[in-house]
Amino acid sequence: MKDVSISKWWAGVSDHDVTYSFLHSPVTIVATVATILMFAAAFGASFLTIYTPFDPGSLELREAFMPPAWEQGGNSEHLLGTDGQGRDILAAIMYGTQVSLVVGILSVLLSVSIGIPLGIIAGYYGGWVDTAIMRFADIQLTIPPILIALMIDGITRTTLSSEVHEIVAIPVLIISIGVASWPQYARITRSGAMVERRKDYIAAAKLIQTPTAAIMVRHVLPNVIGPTLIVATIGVAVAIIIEATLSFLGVGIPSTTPSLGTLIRIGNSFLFSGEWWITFFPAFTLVILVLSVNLIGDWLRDTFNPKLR
Amino acid sequence: MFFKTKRLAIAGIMLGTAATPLAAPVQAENVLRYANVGDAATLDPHALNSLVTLMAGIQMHDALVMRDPTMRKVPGLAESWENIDPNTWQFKLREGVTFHNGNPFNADDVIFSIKRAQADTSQMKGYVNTIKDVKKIDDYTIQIITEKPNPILLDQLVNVFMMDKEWAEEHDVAEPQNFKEKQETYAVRHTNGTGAFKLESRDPDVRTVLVRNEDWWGNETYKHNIDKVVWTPIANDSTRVAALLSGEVDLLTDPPIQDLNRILTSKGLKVDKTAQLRTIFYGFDVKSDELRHSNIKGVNPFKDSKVRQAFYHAIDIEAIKRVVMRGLAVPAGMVIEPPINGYRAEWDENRLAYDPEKSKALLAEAGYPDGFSIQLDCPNNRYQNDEAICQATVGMLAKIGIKTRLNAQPKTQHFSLVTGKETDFYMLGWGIPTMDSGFIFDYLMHSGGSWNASGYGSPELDAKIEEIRGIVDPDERNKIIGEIWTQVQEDIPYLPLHHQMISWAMTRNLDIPIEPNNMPRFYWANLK
Amino acid sequence: MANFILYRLFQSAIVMLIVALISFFLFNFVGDPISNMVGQETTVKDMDELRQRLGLNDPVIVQFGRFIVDALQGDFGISYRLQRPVEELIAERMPATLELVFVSAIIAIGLGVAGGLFTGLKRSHWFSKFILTTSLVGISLPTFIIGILLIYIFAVKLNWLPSFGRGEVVDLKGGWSTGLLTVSGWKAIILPSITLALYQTTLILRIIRSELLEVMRTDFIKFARARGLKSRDINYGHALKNTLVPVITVTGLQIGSLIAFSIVTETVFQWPGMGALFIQAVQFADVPVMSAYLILVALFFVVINLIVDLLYFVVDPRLRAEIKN
Amino acid sequence: MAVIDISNISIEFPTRRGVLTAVENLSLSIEAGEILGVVGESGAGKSLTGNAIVGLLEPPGHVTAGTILLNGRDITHLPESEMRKIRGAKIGVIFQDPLTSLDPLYTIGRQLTQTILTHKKMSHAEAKARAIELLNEVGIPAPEQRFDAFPHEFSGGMRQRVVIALALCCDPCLIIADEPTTALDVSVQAQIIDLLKNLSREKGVATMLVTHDMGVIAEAADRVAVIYSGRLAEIGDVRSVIDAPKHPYTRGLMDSIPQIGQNLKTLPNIIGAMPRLDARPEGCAFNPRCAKSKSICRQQTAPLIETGSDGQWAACWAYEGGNKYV
Repeated sequence: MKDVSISKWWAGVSDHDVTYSFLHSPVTIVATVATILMFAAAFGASFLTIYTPFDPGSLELREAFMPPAWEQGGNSEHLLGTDGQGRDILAAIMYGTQVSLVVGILSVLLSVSIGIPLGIIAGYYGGWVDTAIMRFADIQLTIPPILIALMIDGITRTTLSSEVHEIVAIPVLIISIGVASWPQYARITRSGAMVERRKDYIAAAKLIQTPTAAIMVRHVLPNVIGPTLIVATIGVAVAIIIEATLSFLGVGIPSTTPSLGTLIRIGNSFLFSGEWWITFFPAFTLVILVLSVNLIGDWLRDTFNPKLR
Repeated sequence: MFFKTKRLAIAGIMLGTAATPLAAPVQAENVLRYANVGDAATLDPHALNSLVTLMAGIQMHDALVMRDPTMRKVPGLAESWENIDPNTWQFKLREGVTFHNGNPFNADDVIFSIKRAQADTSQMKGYVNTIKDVKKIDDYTIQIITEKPNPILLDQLVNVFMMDKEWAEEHDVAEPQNFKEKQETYAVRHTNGTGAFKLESRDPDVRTVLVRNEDWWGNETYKHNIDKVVWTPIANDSTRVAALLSGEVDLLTDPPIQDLNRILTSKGLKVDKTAQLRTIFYGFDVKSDELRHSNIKGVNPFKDSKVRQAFYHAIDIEAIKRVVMRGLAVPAGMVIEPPINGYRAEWDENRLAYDPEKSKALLAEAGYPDGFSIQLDCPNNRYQNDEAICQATVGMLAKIGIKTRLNAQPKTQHFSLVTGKETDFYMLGWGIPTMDSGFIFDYLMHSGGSWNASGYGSPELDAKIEEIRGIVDPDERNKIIGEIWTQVQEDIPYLPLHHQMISWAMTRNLDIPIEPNNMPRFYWANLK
Repeated sequence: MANFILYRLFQSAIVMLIVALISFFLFNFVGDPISNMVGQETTVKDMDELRQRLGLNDPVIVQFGRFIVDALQGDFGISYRLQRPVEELIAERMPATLELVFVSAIIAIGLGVAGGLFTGLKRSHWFSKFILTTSLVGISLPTFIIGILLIYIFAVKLNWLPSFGRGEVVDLKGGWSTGLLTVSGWKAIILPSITLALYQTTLILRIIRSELLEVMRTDFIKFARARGLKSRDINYGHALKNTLVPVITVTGLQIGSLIAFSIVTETVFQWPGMGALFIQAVQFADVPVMSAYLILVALFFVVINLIVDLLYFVVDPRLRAEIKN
Repeated sequence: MAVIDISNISIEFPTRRGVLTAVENLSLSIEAGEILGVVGESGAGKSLTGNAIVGLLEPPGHVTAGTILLNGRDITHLPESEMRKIRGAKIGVIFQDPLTSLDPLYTIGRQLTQTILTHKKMSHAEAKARAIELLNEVGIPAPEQRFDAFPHEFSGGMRQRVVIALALCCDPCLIIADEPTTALDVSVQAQIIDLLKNLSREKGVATMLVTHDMGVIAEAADRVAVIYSGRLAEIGDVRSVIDAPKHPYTRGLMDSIPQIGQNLKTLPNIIGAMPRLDARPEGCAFNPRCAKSKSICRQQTAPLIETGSDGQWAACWAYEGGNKYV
């Protein structure tokens, strides 16, 4: 939402219509509020909770497996209960959401920052440059991101010691997911760039000998970035799911700095033993987070560019 | 929810191309559906010394000496035996026994099998390394000659399975599979033993089907009614429990302990428990001059027994027992269990108390008032809740100022760290198949012990350990064993945690004796 | 036409070559293959000999050539973890995965097309809105959560369906084992295939809907209506057929994704397929299995893409004309 | 009796900012064999009127008042199933862009026979014969061979002929041609206009020729209706309207009389632009742009007033004394 409003393209759209459409879509409002709350809780975790769930020294094993506050045996100090190590579930979810969001957003930023330049170059130059870039994108697009991410993770796991791997796990994951999803952004940007290329103002800019790079950055980019950002919103949701899935499979985020997916994997072994809250709340948070981001993305797409898929 | 276990012949429910697609139920079969966490890595009975491999082997093979459900040694393929002189044992073999392919069993097979277990590529060498020679007296009599008197030969032979010489030669498997070099041989996926079950089909990691051996000599002794065993390894804990809860399997020998309550409260299911012959402990590297993963350089803090004591006092074993183990563990002060020769209750029941303040004081005394950092190597799929115990430990150590990085990984990788002696601080569990302290001394207390990653040991201790290998007189032997333990208990190279409990979860209509080796023998089972 | 197919085959071959190259580098340079093969006692001299014997001292291009020749003959080396030839492992597990993917694809295409048509043609029907909302929830639910949920409900709580495995399988000739000939096999495939199909169903549903909405706005649909054609003819004859090209593309990609996503489903349901094999290979750094799996999946994708290309032909006369020239 | 007789229809679009009246109180009729040109700027409501006749208004637009009579039968609010039978059979429609009017995935033969078989009971072979006859009629050379061709194999002009054939295939009594020539080359435009003219004359079909090209009107139409901002501004015999336009808007149009092929996107001789539907001024919609605007013009909409004996009517207070159309 906010990043979108920065772009010039936003200005081209009637403010009035956007606000109206937003205010008349209760689902979007709820989703936005939920997203803002989750962002706030995730990034304000260190202010909002007294617990530091991933500092082992602060854990009390004797407080493990406490149910949520409203259940018998629950305690208002641990609103959503504790897990098998005595970690406060609510705090773990807040920090876990932070990891999930960071991975989701950074990996999409990476995809976008690979995809947009390549897309603009392909669309602007056309010819063999276009063919080369887009053929490559097509090939990569046929392989699902999750598989590419798994491969990259598998390779780093093989080549790095476990100690180093743990340190670089999050960057590796961001790179894996980021590298795996650039083609779709390149595609969208390219089609936009192809349209812009033919416009008069570009010809004018060329006439006064504006450098090509400047034309791309100053003229083409602002015109193609809008649709790309809409897709990127949904991309964040997809990236969060990929991260959670990899972590669930045990090849993603290590359990020392768990993401929501890791929390679900850990909690999953308590699914049948009655300690449902350990896996339920992280899973619920993940679903709500992804759903909210998807809803916002859907709304953005419908409002600004109904033709996008 | 619970069905009477379906024992329809598979052919009966197949919708094959047969003329009668849904034929009337063929004669009911008793199918025992068994699940555990992981498959046997090989079916070659001499290639790998691991619990699951032995468990698979024992269903299809017999040894000369076997155990009954109370763990007593009973005749197996040997009907009787006697100690002719301290170094010579004579065995009378059971007559009329045949292998699954119909070949008769005789002395040649015994000699072949023992030699095979002694081969370079065998990992069962430890059970037969005192044997100098095996002599054939006649077709059904053999003599085993040991280098020195071996008080535990019979206990060792329990794990040495008899193979068919002709079959092995025919299929070019006279040597055991070289497991380390990832060799692939016929024996990895095929068996020909004399045992209670024949291998019907094998799909590694997926499904192994065993069928009753109608010609088994033990069918009289062990009256079981199992016609078929379907063994499905299920790695995922939740899935494994779900399979039991939904009635798709009859027996789990490694139910996740957090789910035991839920299993107990499910209709038609029961849980049997017994103390296991396995103790879980941490090992310290007390030998290296510098730790591999620590901020302390140039000196190894673990060499200082105060540091080891500090760690000991920092472990809240009761909390681990209650929370992580759900009460299913017996806190230990010794790394062996009550039935083992050498065990003393006064040691085992008197752990160093949980006392973090004392820990801090000890660390300060040792010169580490602010603690230091280490790495804890831990398996994550070997012992009950292994990773969770280690995680809890990380928290407890943090409270005394020790910053611990947890390196939890699958057992294969973990064990290669331990046997490679490349670890500073690690979790290990140990069980004693021979029921004698000598076994653990050889592996863990002798400075050359193959699993002694702590590097613990001294020439005096090594000498004592070597000495008892040849002493047959129990009193004299036990005296030295006592001396060794006294030293070990004082030095704390290993920080004992607890003795594991075994729990088997199963359907109520299954009757199978639970035993402390955690090795179900399906020929002891009965399905109602 | 023949030229086009040849061209496409050539393109596919290049793709496969690139994948094989990646796979080759993975195999040979990620982790030292020698130290993975020998025990600790092996001497440096022995290792050099082995290196020589395996041709690891040859120029890289020669090694790559050998790798390709081996791969073409189905030889991918020995699994580090299971000590068995990789091609054997994969051959054993392929039927399980392909059957799962096949059933899931049918579910995904069936439900996706039906739902897409309904929501596309009856935009304002309450049920369309319901389907769309549900489908968004479907996209937002990670596969593994769906799987766990289904196991919990249908296997544990209701006890209707098995929670793991393939049920009874029948060995057919040619090394293919099928679970689709037994009742228990069918029961076993229900939950995993639904889990696997759900995400793809929603994607296909949404693409068909949005394509349909777009086509319904086109002049030729307006013109068809202006000619008084029956709505059945317009919807299913003209509109649906015109959505097919993008839908075929997406569906093709999605079927490919099913193979990749089966990794997750197979893990949750303990389904004995290639995906489970692969995830174990990743965890154990079993490089030969990983590289073989990569090649195989790429092969599936290439084949699916070829089929998609051929389907374009059948559907769109403009393409036929383009290729002719 | 007129083939089509529209009286006082209004078309409204409910939107979130209130109801937009896109067409207001509009009346016109066309006799058999007659071509009525309907002219106006983009968004004036001429295409909507055509769509309203065949019942193809895009929701939420709908006819809120008035009646549409087809050969005397009221078809204003016929249910869709009834309306469908009229479309294609009684009324043929031709759209602006022949390139996009045909389904690219079917042969033109298939599209023709499908339409014929939808409305007429005949065998497939008969339908094919009829289709070939139609193709011949609209001037497609070698129709038998072209029968199995796909739309992309035709040029633009040929495609428009196919579209016309499709509109004609069930002998309709009314053809609504919505900008049939706009997308075509100038030379082809004339051919298509000729074709439409001939068909109308020979078959006695009533034709509603919607366009913003005055040249086309001058060339083809018998009568012409000028629409401004959803209202009929002037209607009358084509020569009278062109030679002596009465409504100030029409006059403005004629002053800037374009050559054939030039579009009426903007009118250089009239200041300003047509108001948006939601900002239509009180009174006559044209008054802000009208040089002769009086006070009544700003208060009340002018009715159609007869300005001469030859059936020329204009909605302008300047002719206040004349016969008013009710």
